[in-house]
Amino acid sequence: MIRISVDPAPIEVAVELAGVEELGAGAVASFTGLVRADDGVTCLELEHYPGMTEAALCDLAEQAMARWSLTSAVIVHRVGPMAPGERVVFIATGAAHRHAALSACAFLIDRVKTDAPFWKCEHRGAARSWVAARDSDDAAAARWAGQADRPA
Amino acid sequence: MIRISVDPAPIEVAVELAGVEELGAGAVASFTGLVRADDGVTCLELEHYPGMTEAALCDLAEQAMARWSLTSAVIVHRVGPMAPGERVVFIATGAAHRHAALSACAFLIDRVKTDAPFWKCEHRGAARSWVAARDSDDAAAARWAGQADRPA
Amino acid sequence: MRLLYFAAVRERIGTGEEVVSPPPSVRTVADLVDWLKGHSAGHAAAFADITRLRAAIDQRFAPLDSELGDAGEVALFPPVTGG
Amino acid sequence: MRLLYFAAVRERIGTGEEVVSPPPSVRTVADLVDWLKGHSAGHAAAFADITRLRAAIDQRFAPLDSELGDAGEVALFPPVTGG
Repeated sequence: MIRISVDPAPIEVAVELAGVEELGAGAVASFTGLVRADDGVTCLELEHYPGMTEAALCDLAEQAMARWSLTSAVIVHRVGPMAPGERVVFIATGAAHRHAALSACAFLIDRVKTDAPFWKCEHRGAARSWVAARDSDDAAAARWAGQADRPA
Repeated sequence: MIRISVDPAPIEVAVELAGVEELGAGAVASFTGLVRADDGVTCLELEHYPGMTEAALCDLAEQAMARWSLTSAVIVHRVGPMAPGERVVFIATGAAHRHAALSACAFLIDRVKTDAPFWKCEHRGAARSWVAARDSDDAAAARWAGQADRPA
Repeated sequence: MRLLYFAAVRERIGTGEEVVSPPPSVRTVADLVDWLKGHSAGHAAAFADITRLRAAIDQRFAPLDSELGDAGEVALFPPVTGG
Repeated sequence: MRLLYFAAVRERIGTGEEVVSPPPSVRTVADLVDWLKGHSAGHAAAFADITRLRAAIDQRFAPLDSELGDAGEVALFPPVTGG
């Protein structure tokens, strides 16, 4: 099962996890990215490229399903404005065994950061600034270029 | 925040995740182990060593907190009888960054399998059999013996 | 050809979308960007630093030296920062 | 000395707990196991394959060649299988 959602509504992790658990996998891994509350950001705004975003996320989920023989891959990304502490992105993977689920989850969040057309704009009171891409994200995504089930 | 729970009651993942999210971490990783529904098991029974179990899990959580600078580490392990599809174990980790949360989560589930006194007994109808320990679990736990933040 | 702009590129140009008909000499994405720079001060500002520019042709990421071919939709934007 | 047994070891012996006073010649966990084998057919069966036996002294995992010292609680059990 692949589920992709790009939506301005808050992310419901319990509902998403239940969907993955229902498929009878023995192992479920998840990752939640939240708006950090510790650096003065009052609002985080997520812009995206409608159509291309969903296709890019679906392609990543398909890669993960095949590489780790997953029972399910879920990628939910919020867009629009959100407050500190709110969920920006949620990934869940189901597999028969724990290392497949955990590796696939790490792969998906690393690659969502570099392979899907989203842009973050931070508001600090009245000031707005676009977040700069980080070289460390490119390096993290590149770790997955090999065929092994986990990066070196 | 460290939270350890060893309890016969069903595991409530939404409540556990909310507790980790509340601490203002930017990244939350989780792992859920479920009773597999695909191999004829009608009931899984978990025995443990009261007192030593909680101490062993607390020690693992403390190691993870220090090694990956976590904001929180949660280990919830169910004991007693449970049905296929039910949750056996739940791990959640919170950190400022995703790789810390994901690596710590993988560390904890690998080490819970080898470093905490639990024993699984599978029921298949009227037949009962104790689950044998696996060499692959020892190997997975040993990967974390180094000081790097992720295994080779 | 339909052009889409996102994030800081969109804000500098002042619109998220426009339709253009570049001359035949515009063969690659880089050629297109160079040609667009002459359209307005906003375009010039948005495309001043080409090392900070990324592109997609028909909704697939494409290097700036990619041929446009018969592309129907070209998007120009800063490096992505989702997740 | 309080002894605790878990899982298949507990089932073969028929109890999860007993109190024993081993002689001074019993210095290590392995000595203790050897001495316990003579207590009943259940003990002998539970400890027949020492390679499948693990131990904890005062609630900490301990190799079978560990000295008992002044241990108050010794647990004997199969390799763990939680998680």
